[in-house]
Amino acid sequence: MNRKLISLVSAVALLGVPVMANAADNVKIGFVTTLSTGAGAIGKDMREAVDLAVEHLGGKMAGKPVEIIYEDDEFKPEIGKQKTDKLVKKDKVDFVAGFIWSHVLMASYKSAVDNGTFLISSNAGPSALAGKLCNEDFFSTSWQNDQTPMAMGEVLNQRGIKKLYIMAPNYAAGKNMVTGVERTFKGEIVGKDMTKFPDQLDFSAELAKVRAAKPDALFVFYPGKHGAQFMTQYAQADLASTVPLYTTFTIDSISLPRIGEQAEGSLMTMFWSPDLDNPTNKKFVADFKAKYGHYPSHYAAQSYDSIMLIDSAVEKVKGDLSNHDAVRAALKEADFKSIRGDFKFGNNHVPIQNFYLRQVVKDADGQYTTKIVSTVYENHQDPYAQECKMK
Amino acid sequence: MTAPDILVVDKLVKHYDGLLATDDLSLKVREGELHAIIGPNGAGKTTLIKQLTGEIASDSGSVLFGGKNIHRLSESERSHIGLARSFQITSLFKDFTVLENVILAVQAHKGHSFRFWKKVDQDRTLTDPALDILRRLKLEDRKDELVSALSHGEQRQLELAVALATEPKMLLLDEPMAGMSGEDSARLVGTLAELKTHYSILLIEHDMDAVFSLADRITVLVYGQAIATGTPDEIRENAEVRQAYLGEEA
Amino acid sequence: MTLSIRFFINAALLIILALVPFLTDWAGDSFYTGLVSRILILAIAALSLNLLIGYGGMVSFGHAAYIGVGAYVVGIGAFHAFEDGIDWMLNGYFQLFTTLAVSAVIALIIGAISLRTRGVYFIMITMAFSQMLYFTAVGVETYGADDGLTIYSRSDMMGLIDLNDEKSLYYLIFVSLLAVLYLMHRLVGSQFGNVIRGTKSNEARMRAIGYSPYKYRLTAFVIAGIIAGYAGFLMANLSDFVSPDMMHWTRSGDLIIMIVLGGIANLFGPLYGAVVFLMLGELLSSIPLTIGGLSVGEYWQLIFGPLLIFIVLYARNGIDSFLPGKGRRT
Amino acid sequence: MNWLLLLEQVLNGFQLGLLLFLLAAGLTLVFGIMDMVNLAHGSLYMMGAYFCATFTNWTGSFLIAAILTLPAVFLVGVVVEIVALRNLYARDHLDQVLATFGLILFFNELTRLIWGPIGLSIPLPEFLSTTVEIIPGVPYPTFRLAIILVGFLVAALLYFIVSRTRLGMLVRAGASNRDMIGALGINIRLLFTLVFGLGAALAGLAGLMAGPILSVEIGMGESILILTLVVIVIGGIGSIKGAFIAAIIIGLIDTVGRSFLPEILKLFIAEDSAATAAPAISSMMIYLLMALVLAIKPQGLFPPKGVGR
Repeated sequence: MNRKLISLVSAVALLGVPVMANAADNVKIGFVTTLSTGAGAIGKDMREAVDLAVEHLGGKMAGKPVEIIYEDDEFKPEIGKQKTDKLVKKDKVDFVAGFIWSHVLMASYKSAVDNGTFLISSNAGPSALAGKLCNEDFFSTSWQNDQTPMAMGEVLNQRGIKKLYIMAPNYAAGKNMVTGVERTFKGEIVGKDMTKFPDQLDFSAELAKVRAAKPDALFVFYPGKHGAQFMTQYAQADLASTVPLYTTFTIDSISLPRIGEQAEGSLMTMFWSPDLDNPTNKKFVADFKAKYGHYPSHYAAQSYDSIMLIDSAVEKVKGDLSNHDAVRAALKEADFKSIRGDFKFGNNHVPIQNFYLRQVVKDADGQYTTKIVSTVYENHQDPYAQECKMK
Repeated sequence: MTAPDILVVDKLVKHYDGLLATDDLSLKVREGELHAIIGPNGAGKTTLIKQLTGEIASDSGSVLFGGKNIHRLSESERSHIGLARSFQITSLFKDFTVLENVILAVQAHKGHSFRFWKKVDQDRTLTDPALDILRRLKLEDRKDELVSALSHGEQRQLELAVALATEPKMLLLDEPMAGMSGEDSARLVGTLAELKTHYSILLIEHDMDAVFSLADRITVLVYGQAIATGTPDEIRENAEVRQAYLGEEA
Repeated sequence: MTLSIRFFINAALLIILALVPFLTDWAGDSFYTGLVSRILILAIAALSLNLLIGYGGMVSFGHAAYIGVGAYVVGIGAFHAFEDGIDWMLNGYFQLFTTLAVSAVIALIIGAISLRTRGVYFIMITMAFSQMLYFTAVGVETYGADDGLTIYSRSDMMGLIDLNDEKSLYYLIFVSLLAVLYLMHRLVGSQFGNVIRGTKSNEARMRAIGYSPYKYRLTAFVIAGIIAGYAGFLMANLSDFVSPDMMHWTRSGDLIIMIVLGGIANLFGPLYGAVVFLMLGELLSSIPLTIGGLSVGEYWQLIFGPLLIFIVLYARNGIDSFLPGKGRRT
Repeated sequence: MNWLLLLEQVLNGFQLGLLLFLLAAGLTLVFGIMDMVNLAHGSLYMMGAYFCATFTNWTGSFLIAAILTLPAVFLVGVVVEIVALRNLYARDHLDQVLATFGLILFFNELTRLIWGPIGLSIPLPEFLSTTVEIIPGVPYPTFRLAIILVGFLVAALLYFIVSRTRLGMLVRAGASNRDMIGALGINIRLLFTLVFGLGAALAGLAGLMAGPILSVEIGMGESILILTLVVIVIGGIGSIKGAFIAAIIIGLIDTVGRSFLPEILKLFIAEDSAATAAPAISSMMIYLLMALVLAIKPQGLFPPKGVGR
């Protein structure tokens, strides 16, 4: 609550009350995510994971108290930028993390790095920031957009799919997903629909086209609320028996409680799954479920990793954040136990990591979750890394 | 010796949903005369005014103004050749002051208004003529009031002032005395008597005392047709009019 | 102009705004310079929209499109300078001229068609055109589609003014705001403004006394579009970023809210509206109060929504009704 | 051209169109009679979906829930009308837009507070969640057929009410001459409240039928609200007939256009550019249509007589 008081006082500063300098012995982390609007569900999951991470750390990094400042971007780029500005200029945070959406990240990115504040993406992975526009103060604890569908392309090849139909929303991440699957899929693409974003209500027209095209499989990418919508309509169209579905980022732990029944058995690729077998992940998933009563999503997992990454760097420099270069080197080293097991950055500060094929199943308590079927890629690096000039 | 006709209406027709509002209506107004039109409600009087000003298009027939067929002219073009109109239901610029109302009308006839910088209220070429007209209609001391602050009678005066400010040759007045108190009407009759020395006037009015005292000639309209035209005395005597309009047995 | 109470309130606001960079320096908190810059830019856009809505009665629901157009000119210029090394595209005067020209042409086309309609039809057709521009921007992959464009170098004003300097940019914005305020003041009082206001008040009578309002309304539409385009030019330089989101119809809605909030047909209204609308969001969302485990700040729209209704129902001239003195178009 | 596919897309178009009609009917009535722009109409649609989801959860039956939802949304509509909107009829459109926008914010946040940020789902009974072979080889979801059926029934019912009953006469009179009904000595307040409630119930009906296919979400009202506004503007404000025809046109153009546009574009431009242009053009198609209609007929296709002039 303290910082909110400060923010009110600072508002008064406009009318002429000077504000005291921030206490220097806190580790301050700004976390920008979407808390209001329908997309608030994702933000909530991320915040829960961050809270859990801070709890696991005992509220301290290198002996200093950790202060997390959450900001709501309202799903709008300019609000995200304004909040980032506020975090770096007013709250003078040491790190800015979070960011679900690529367009919000792209808008906010310069505010943070121009100010010399470290920026850690806990989800958004636009190709520009992985490639040409990579920056030494920008890190990602998620993935680059193309990677997950590339893994899916491999899966489709392995399963002998010859004719593929693709559906994705017509925006940057949607196009990245399509490019990704097209990079690795070797068969024929018999149809491709880029649907209206974000307002498409109904996929009946596209599903009818899918039926008419008679493909061996359907690949879709419908994140967030569109995922639930798509899965319901896919089920109602009775396509499952003739055209099996393969997805990326369409079904997650946030939507599974709603659409688990329709989604049971469906396949997707991802860098992580709640059942991934390593000690950090086991503890994370178990404690998360105990605390919040539901499975964490990958958004939560990535956010947890963001905080743990920051912690590893703060520990490494023994809490002395004044040496920017030293902190950067420590971040780059990423010496921490990730929910994915070992963690390693590529030259562009995007993780080099495994990708798995996972499937929707029911757990012992009747809750829907996903389990790993096989490993598709080991230590995979995104294709844009070579465009990045950093070593 | 009669003056030439300034307005010649020939076989004007207007249908509304199968209803004939004006039916083969023909009419001539001489220059300098005050020509009144009377007739029961629904006789098509206001429709005629609207057809003359171009607010609604006629189905057939022609209108000559000053010898020129104005069929193709738009409403605003008709204003520019000297046809001005007052409205039956007061139609003013409500959030403007009295003076501003008149200035707006003066401005309309001083060339184009693509003048973006000079303040209107400091432009004597606009304010002077406007003040002149307000003086003529005895509204000068109310010039800075908002229209909403005026009495009904004053609003009717202003309605007339706005029409006059367009430097017309002919005034089409649609029931200028509608809803006025006796005192206000008397004042307006005086004003109209003065105006008829300067303009040709087509007057629609229900106040028969006013009509018969002011008009040079009167046309009686029934069901969209002109059944009679003549001097007030002739109309008073006309049997057909008495029957149709006054409901008397012949 | 008489020296009313309102005059002093307005003057006080302008003086405070003039001092913002120094106040924030003194407070050691430069965040507010950026925030106020953004508010003033949106105030400029709202002022231009108020020429249409407040004075002309033309409720355009697509005004944010011009902000987007202006911003994209800067963004595209910077993009080609950065990607293809075409340096002249970074020239601020070239960008400014292109911004004004392109927004004028687009406003002319949209206005020419839209002004045939009235009332709600006008609201909807202007929104339709802005949505077409929005979807065009979303569809152009070269310029980042919905991810938008990051602007790596601000407009190069050839040494006249350095837009990279926060204070210089702030004062450019502030002086622009003053200029637009004065321009509006002159326009509204001129013969042209008289026709625009008269047409809002009583279009039928305007025709009867000899006006054809269409060409005047179209001119107003184009003027407003150009000013909003200029606001977009400033916005791109302030935020180093453009995205289609700037043109979405909800952004146009925000501008309308600012105007109504500030008090319609009142010269300073849009400025007050922009300040209050944007500060209110910032303040309400950081209310340090928790009820039953729920942070009030996070549900600030639950308060803001009814507040809007309340203002409409009981404060008919928006903020204007709360300020002393009479604010009828200064 | 694939004729079976075309047929299926036409059905899809009708289904979307009829859904839009349910929303547009209420909105155009309120617009036409009370001269009231109600942006919060989408919120009533959202209420319909959330109520139905909750009732389905309680009762275990979609049908019972649907029957409970209609009066519930009617009530919400009546309360909103009495508390907030009643005082806005005499105001200009700008005030109405602002106040009802405030209502949208309020409803969205309230929904988030009550039901949480994650949406709900409405499970359908067995017989509605299958498909029917309308013609051999073309299975079509039963529930979508049901929407088409209900849509036509409601359209017929509305037609009957508007053209044959006293309420309908008042509604028609109101749309073309607002002052007249007052002169007839009708209790206008009650009439307005009733009409508003009816519009709300129709929106609720649309919401509860859209819920099972389009998912129940916060903000679901806004995206469809824009489509609905487009429908009533194209149809001519205040005209039920116009709303019906425009809704079907929009439904067909959106669905059929979306699915055949890439092929059509390929006839005129290179395949590559057709593939990139098609999604952008299909997104703006309805706006193009609206701009076109208004450019030619500035009062929509079927302006009620006497409105707007």
